[in-house]
Amino acid sequence: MLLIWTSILFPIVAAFAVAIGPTKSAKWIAFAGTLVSLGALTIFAWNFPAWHNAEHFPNTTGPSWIPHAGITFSVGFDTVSLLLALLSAFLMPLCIVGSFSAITERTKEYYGWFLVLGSSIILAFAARDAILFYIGYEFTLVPMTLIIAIYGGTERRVAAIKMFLYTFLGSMFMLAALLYIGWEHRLAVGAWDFDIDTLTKTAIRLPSSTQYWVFAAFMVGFAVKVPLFPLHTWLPLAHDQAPTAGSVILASAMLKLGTYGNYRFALPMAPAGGVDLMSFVAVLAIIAIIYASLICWVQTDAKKLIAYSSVAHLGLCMLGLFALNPVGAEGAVFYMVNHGLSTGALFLCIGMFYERYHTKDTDVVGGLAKRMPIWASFMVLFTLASIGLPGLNGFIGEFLCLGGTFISEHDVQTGYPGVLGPWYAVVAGLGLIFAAMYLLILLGKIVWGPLREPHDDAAHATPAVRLPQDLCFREIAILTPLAVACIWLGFQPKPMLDAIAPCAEKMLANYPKEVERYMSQSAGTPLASLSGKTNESRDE
Amino acid sequence: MNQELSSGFTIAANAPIAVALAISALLFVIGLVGFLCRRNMIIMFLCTELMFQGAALAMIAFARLRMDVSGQVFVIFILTVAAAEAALALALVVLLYRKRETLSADAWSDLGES
Amino acid sequence: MVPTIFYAACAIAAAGLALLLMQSGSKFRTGATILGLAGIAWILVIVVQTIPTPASEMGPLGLMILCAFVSVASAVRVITHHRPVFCALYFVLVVVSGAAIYVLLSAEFVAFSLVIVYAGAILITYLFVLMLAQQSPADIGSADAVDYDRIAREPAGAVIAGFVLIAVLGGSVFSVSEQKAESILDQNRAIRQGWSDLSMMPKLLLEQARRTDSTVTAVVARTDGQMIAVQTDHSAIISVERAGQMTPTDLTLAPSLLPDNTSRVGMALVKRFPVSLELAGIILLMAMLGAVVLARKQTDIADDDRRALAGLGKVIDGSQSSQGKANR
Amino acid sequence: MTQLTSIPQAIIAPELSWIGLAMLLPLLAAVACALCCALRVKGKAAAIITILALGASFGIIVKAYFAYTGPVQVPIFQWLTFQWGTSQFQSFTANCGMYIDTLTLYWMLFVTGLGTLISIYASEYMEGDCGAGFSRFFFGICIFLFSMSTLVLGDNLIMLYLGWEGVGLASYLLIGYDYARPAAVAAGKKAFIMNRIGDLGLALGIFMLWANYGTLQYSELFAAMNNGGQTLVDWDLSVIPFLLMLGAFGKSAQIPLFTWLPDAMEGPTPVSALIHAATMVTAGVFLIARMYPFFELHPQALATVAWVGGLTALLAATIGMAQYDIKRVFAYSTISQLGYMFLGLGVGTTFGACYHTLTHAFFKALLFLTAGAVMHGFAGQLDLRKLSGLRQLPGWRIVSWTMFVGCLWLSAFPYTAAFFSKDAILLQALTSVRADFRFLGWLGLFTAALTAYYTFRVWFRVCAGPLHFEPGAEVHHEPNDAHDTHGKPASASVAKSTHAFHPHAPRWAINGVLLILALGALVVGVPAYNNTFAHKDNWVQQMIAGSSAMEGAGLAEDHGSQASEEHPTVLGMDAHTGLTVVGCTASIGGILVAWYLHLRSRKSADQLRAALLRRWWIRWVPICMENKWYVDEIYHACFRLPMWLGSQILAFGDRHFLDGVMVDGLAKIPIAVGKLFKPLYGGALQGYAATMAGGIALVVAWLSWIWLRGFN
Repeated sequence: MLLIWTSILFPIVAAFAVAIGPTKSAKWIAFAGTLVSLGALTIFAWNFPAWHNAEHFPNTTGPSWIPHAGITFSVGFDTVSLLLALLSAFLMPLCIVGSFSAITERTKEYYGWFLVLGSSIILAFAARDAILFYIGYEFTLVPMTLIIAIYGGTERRVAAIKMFLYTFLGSMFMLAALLYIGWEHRLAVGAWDFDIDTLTKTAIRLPSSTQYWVFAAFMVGFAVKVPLFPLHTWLPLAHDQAPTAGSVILASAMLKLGTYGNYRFALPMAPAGGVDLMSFVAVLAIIAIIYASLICWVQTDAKKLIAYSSVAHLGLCMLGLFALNPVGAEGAVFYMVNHGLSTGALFLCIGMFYERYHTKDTDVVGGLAKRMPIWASFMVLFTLASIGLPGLNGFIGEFLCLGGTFISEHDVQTGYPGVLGPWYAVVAGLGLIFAAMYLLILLGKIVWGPLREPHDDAAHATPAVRLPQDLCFREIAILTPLAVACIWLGFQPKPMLDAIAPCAEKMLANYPKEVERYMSQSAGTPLASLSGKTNESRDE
Repeated sequence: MNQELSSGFTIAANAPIAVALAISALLFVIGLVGFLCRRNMIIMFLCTELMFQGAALAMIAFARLRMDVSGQVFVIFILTVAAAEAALALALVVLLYRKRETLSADAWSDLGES
Repeated sequence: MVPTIFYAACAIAAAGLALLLMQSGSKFRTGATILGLAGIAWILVIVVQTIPTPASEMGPLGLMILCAFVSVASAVRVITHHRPVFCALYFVLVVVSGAAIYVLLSAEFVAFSLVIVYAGAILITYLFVLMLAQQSPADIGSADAVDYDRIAREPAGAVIAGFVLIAVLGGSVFSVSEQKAESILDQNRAIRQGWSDLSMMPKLLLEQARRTDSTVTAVVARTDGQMIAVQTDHSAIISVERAGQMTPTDLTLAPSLLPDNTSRVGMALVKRFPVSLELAGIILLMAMLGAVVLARKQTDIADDDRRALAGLGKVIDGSQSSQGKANR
Repeated sequence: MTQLTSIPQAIIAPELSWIGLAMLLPLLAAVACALCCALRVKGKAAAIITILALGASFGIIVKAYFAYTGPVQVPIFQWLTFQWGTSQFQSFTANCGMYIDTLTLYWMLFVTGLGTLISIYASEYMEGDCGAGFSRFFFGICIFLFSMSTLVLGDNLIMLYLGWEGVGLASYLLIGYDYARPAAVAAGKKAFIMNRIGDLGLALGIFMLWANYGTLQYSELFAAMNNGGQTLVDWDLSVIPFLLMLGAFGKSAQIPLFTWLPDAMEGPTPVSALIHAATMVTAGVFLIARMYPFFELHPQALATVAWVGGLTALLAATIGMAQYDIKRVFAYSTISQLGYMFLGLGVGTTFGACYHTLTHAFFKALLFLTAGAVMHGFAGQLDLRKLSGLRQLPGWRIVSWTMFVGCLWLSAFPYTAAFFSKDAILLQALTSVRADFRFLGWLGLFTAALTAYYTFRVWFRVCAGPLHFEPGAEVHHEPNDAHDTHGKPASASVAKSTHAFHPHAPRWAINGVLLILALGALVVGVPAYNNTFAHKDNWVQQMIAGSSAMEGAGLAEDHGSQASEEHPTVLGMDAHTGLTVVGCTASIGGILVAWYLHLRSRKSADQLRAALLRRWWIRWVPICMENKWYVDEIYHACFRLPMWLGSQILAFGDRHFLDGVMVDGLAKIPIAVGKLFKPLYGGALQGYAATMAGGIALVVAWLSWIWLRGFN
C-alpha cells in the first residue's frame, strides 16, 4: 500500500518541487520524480503476490475519505491494472527525457503538469474505489488539456478544448452509471459503498433491462475514451496538436483508461448488457478498424496517421474484449500493453524527426534513412511491431484478439456468450492488410526513398536546442528500452499471458450464468436464434 | 409556544416582528430596484447599503423571535462588512470616475462582448 | 389569507414605485406616491391582520408601523431623488428609523451602533465622495441633476423583478402562517439563554450573587456540574460559597438580575464568535489598506512625461480625459 | 483420391534440441550483423559471420539427416501458450519447438545449403557497398534464414506463421535494400502487402484449424486426421484448404497475387536468387505439402490448386517471352515454374512438386546468379538487346557456360534433372482420370515449349552471337535505367561510353559458387536417373513418403499396383515413353525457335514482332504480353483506385462531416443557446444584476411552489 501511494503521490510531491525549484533543475526533478514512481511500482510488482490469480492486492479497504458516502482511499492492483500502471510509469520518465529538447519555454509548468498527469493515470489504474477511479480518470484531462493548450501546435486551443469537452461529456454518462449502481447498492444494503468489487456484486443482480442501460452508459463513457468509431474525432486533432510527450501519454496510457474501463467496469458489471450489445460494439469496432485504416492511407501528416492507426488498433482491442471469451480478452489486454509500447515509441520517433525538421508532413520530408540511420532503424522496428509482425509484441495481441473473435460464436457451447464469429474475424483481418499498407507507405515516404528535406532555413536558423543530425545518446537511451520491451514481449510473452489469463477469466466469470439464463428462455432471444442459425449453417 | 415547521421555516407569528420582516423585505427590494434603476455608481452603492439594511433588519427580527443574540452579533458583522465595502467601493468609484470623468455605470460596459 | 390579495398589494406598490421611477412629470408624482403608499399600507395591513395581536402589543405595533412608513418612504426617496446628496440624506433617515425599529425589537446596542456607524461614518464617507466626484453645476446645464441621475434605467423591469421576489416570498410565508398563527416568542427559552449567558460570565455572576447576598465569596459549580439551574418561575439557583462556610450552599437569583442586551451581545461576540470578530477586524484593516491603495493618485513620472509630450499640463488631480482614453 | 494411409506418429525427442541451432545460429548472426551495422564496420565481417553461421546450420541439418530415424517433435521453450480450462479446446498452444520429418529435412537441406552458397556469392557481389549497406544486407539474409528455418522446422502453425511473416519482412527489407530508389521501395512495399493478403488467408485458416481441432501442433493435427478427422466443432471444414491456399498463393506468387514477384527483382541479385527464386517462394509449396491431408477436406481444393498453378505457369511464360530485362525474364520463369509445382501438388504428385522445387532451386539460383554477375560486371546492364556474345569475352566463360547449363535445365532439356521433375508433374496430370487435369497437362507441355523458347532467347542473345555490349548506368545510382527502357533504342550517351568501359569479370567467389551450383544442378538429377533406369523409389520419393505429403509421393509399389489395373497412355504410347517424346519435342522445339529468332537471324525476331503488331486481330497478343497482361493496371483500377478514392472521401467525411457537422454541430447548440441569452449580459453592470435578481425570483418562486404544494 505504501509503495502504491508512493508511486501515486511522489510525482505530485515532485511537481511541487518543480514549481518552487529553479527552472534549470525542473526537468531533472521531474525525471527523478517519475523514476521514483516507477521504482516504487516496480518493487511492488516484484513482490506482487497475485500474479497467478485474479485477486486484487492489497485486498483491504483503504482509509475512509467521505464516510457517509462510502468513498474510501482504497488502492490495489490486479495483474491487468498493474501491467497498465507499470506501462504508464515506464513511459513517464521516457517522455520526460524526450521533452528535454522539445520544451524550452515555460518548462516548470510543463514538467509540473506532466508529473500530475502521470500521478493521476496511476491513480486511475490503482483505484479500487469507483469514485477514486473516476477522479483519476477525469483528472488526467486537466494536465493533458493544459499540456496541449500551452505547448501544442497551431490549433492547440481547439484541440485541447475539444478533447476536454468530448471526453468529459462521455465520462458523465459513466459517472451516472457508477452512481446509479451505488444507489442500487444503497437501496439494497442501506449504505453507500463504492468499492468496485461490491458494486460489481450489486450490479450483476440487477435485472437485464437495467443492466442494458448501465452497460450503455458505461460504453458511451469509455467509447469516447477508447475511442470507438463514431466518437473518435477528438483524437486525431489532439494527437496532431499535442507535444510529442503528450501524444505518447495520450496514446499509450490515457486511451488505455477507456479499454481498462471496459475491462473493469462495463463488462463485469453488466453482463446482460454486454451480451445484448456485444455485436453492436463489435460492429463499431470493426468499422473503426476499416474506417480508420482507410483514412490513415491518405494522411500526409505523420502524427495524424499514427493517431488514426491508434483508432484502428484499439478497435481491434475492443473487438477482442467483446468477443467475450478468454482468448479475446487475453489478447485485448495484451494488446493494450503492446499498443502502448509500440505506438508510444512511434510517436516518440515522429517527435524526434519533428524536432529536426519542424514538419510532420510526409510529402515534405522523406528518405531520412540516409540522414538518420539510427532513427530509421528504430522507426522500422516500431512500425513493424505496430503492423503486428510475429516475433514482435504487436503480433501476440493482434492474433489472440482475432482468434478470440473467430471462435467467439463457437464459444456458446463452452459457456461464453459469443455471437461474433469467422465473418467478423475476416472483416477485421482486412485491417491487418490495411495496417501493413498505410504503415509501410509511411515508412516508404519518410524513411526510404530519395532524400527530401524542407529548404526552410528559418526553421534551422534558430534551433532552441542544438540537435545532432542523427539521434543523440539521450534519444537512443529513450528508444532502446522500448525496443527491448517490444522484442522481448514478442519472443517471451508467456509470463505475461500467464499473468493475464486468470484476470481475463475473472472478467468473464459472470457470463456463463447469462448464457444459462438466455438458454433457459424460450427461443427468439438473440442468442437462441443465433445458435440456431449456427446449427443450420453447419448442416449445409 | 415554539412553532417550527418540518420544512425548517419558522413563521413570524408576532405582529411587530412580522411587520419588521415585511419592512426588511421591502427595504431589500427597494434597494434592489434602486440598484437596477439608478445609473449613478454612488447611488447604486447606496442602494446596496439599503439592501444591507433590509438584511440586517431581518436578522434583528429573527434574533428577537428566537430570543438569541447571535442575530444581533451578525448585524454587527454586517456593519463591519458594510463599512469595509463602503470604503473599498467608494475608493473604486473615485478611481473609475477619474478614468472616465463620469459616475454613470453605463460608461463601463467593457465586460460585454463587442 | 389568500396569496392573491398579497400579490395584488405588491402589484399596487410596484406600480407606484415604477411610476415614481419613471419621472414622467410632476402631475403623476402625487398620484404615484399615493398609489405606492397605499400599496405598502395594504401590505402591512395584510401582514398585521394575519396575526392576532394581543392588546398589550398594540402600542409597540403602532410605533413599529409608524417607523415602517418612515423607513420605506425614505427608502423610496433614496432611489427616486435626482440629487445624490439628498439620496444620501434620505438614507440617513432610513437608518434612523431602522434604528428605532431595532429598539422596538429590543436590540438597543445594535440600534445605537447602527446610527453611529452608518449615519455617522459611512454616510459621511458617501457625502465626501459625492462632493469629490460631483460635476460642477455648470457642466450639468439646465436641469438640477445630470442625465444619469434623472433618468432611471429600465424601471419597469427592475420593479417587476423586485416585486415578483417579494410577492412569492411573502405570499408563501404569510399564507402558510395563517393556520399556525400564534405567537412563538419563547420566553422560557430566552430566560434560559440569558441565564446560560450569565453563567459564562463568572465575574458578572459573582457580582449579581453579591447583589442578592453580600456574604457570597465565590460561585462554584453545582453538584450536577452545571453552574445554574433554571427554575420554572424564571429564577435561577446557583451554588455559592459564603464567608465562613465550608460547604457550598444554594442561592436563588431573581429574573431581574439577568444580563442586559449590551452585555449579552458583547458576551456573544467574544465567547461565541471570537474568530469571526478577529476576521472582521482583518477585513476592516484590509479594506483600509485597499482603499488607500485604490484611491491613491494614479500618476507617476512617466505619466507626466507622456502628458508633457502631448502638450498638456501636469496632473493636478487624477481625472484626465487623455489618460482615460489611453487606458481604453 | 484414395483414403490416407496413416501418417507416422511423431515421437517427442527433447534430446534433439541441438537441431534448433539451425534456427538459432542465423538469429545470432543477425544480431552480430546488426551490431556490425551499428558500429559501422567497414570490412566484410558481416559476410564472414553470415557464411560461417549458415554453413554451420547446413552442417547441423546434414548431421540431423544422418541421425534421422523417424518423425520427431522437439520442444524448445514455451512461447505463446496459455489455457483457461481443462479440456483440450480450452487452451492455446503454440510453443517454440520443432517438428522434424523427412519433408523438413529435405527443405532445410537446400535452404541452408543454397543460403550458404549465395552468401558466399554475395560477399563478393555486394563488396561495393562495404561500409554502407553491406552489414545491413547480411542482416537481412540472416533474418531470412532464421525465418525460413522457423517456417520449415516449427512444430506448429503459429511458428510457421512467424516464419511466414518473417521471410516476408526479410524480403521487404532486402528488396528495399537500395532504399534511395523509389522503385525498390515501392517493390518492397508491394511484396509485403500482397503477401499480407495471403497471410490473412493463412491466419484465418489457422484459426479455423484451431477452432475445429483444438490444436495447432502438426503432430496432433496429423493424429486427428489419422483418427478420421475428429473435430470439436461441426463447422464447415472445407474452407480450410482454400484459406491455406490463399496464403500459399501469396507467398509463392500464384495467380491472384503474383505481381509482386517481378517487381521484387529491384532487390540485389543474390536476394532474387535466394529469396525470390530458390527458397522463400517455395514456402507455399511447403505449406501445401505439409498440410496435404487437409487439402482433401474439399474435393475441389486440389483441383483449384492445379488450375491456378497451370494457368499461372502459362500466363507467366507468355509474359516472360516478351520481356527484355534478363532478371524479369527469370522472375516470370520463376512464377511459371512455381505454377508447375502447384500444378504438381494439385494433380496429386507431391513428389513431382517437391522434386521440381529442388531442381528449380538449383538452376534458378544459378541463372539469377549468372544474371547478377552480368549485372555486376556491366554496371547494371540487364537489357538483353544491349548485350551479346559474352562467351567470347575473356573472364566471362564460366558465367556464360554456367548460364547455359541453367538455361538447359530451365528449358527441361531431355535428361536434365528438371526434365525429370517436370516430367513427373506432367505425367501425373496427363495420366489423371480427370479430363481437366489432362488438359492442364497439355497446357503444361505447351508452356514447357514456351519456357524453352524464352530461356534460350536470353542465352542466345546475351552469351552467343557477335560480341557487343553497352554498360548500364550504374544501377545503384540511376533508378530508371535497366528496368524501364523496354522497347527504346539505346541512348547515344550510353553508346558513347562503351569504348571507355571495361566490364570487370567476376572473381573466384562468384565463379566458384556458379560452378558449384551448376554441379549441384547436375547432381540433383541423380535420384531421377535412379528412378528412371533402375525403376525403384528414388531418394526424393523416400523423403516425401516419410512425411505428411506421403499421399502424392508416387512410390513404386503404388505405381505398380495402379499400373496393373490400367496402364494410362499418352498419345497411344506408354505414358513414360510418350511423355518423354512429347517433352523432348517441346523443349527442343522451343530452343530451335529461339536459336532461329535470336541467334541465326535476329532481325527476323523484330520482323515477327512488327508483323504481329501490324495485324489488328493479333496485335493484342504482343502488346498484352509486353505489358504483362495489364494485371497491375487492372488491380490498380479495380482495387487500389476505388479504395484510394473511398479513403479520400472517408477522410474528407471524417474531417468535415463527422467532426465538422456532427461534433462541432452539437457543440454549436450550447453556443446558440448562449447567443439567445447574450443580451442579458451586455456588459452593463445592472444587466447582470437584473438577470441575477430575476433568476433568484424564479428560483424562489419555484421553491415556494414546491413548498406550498407540499403543505396543501
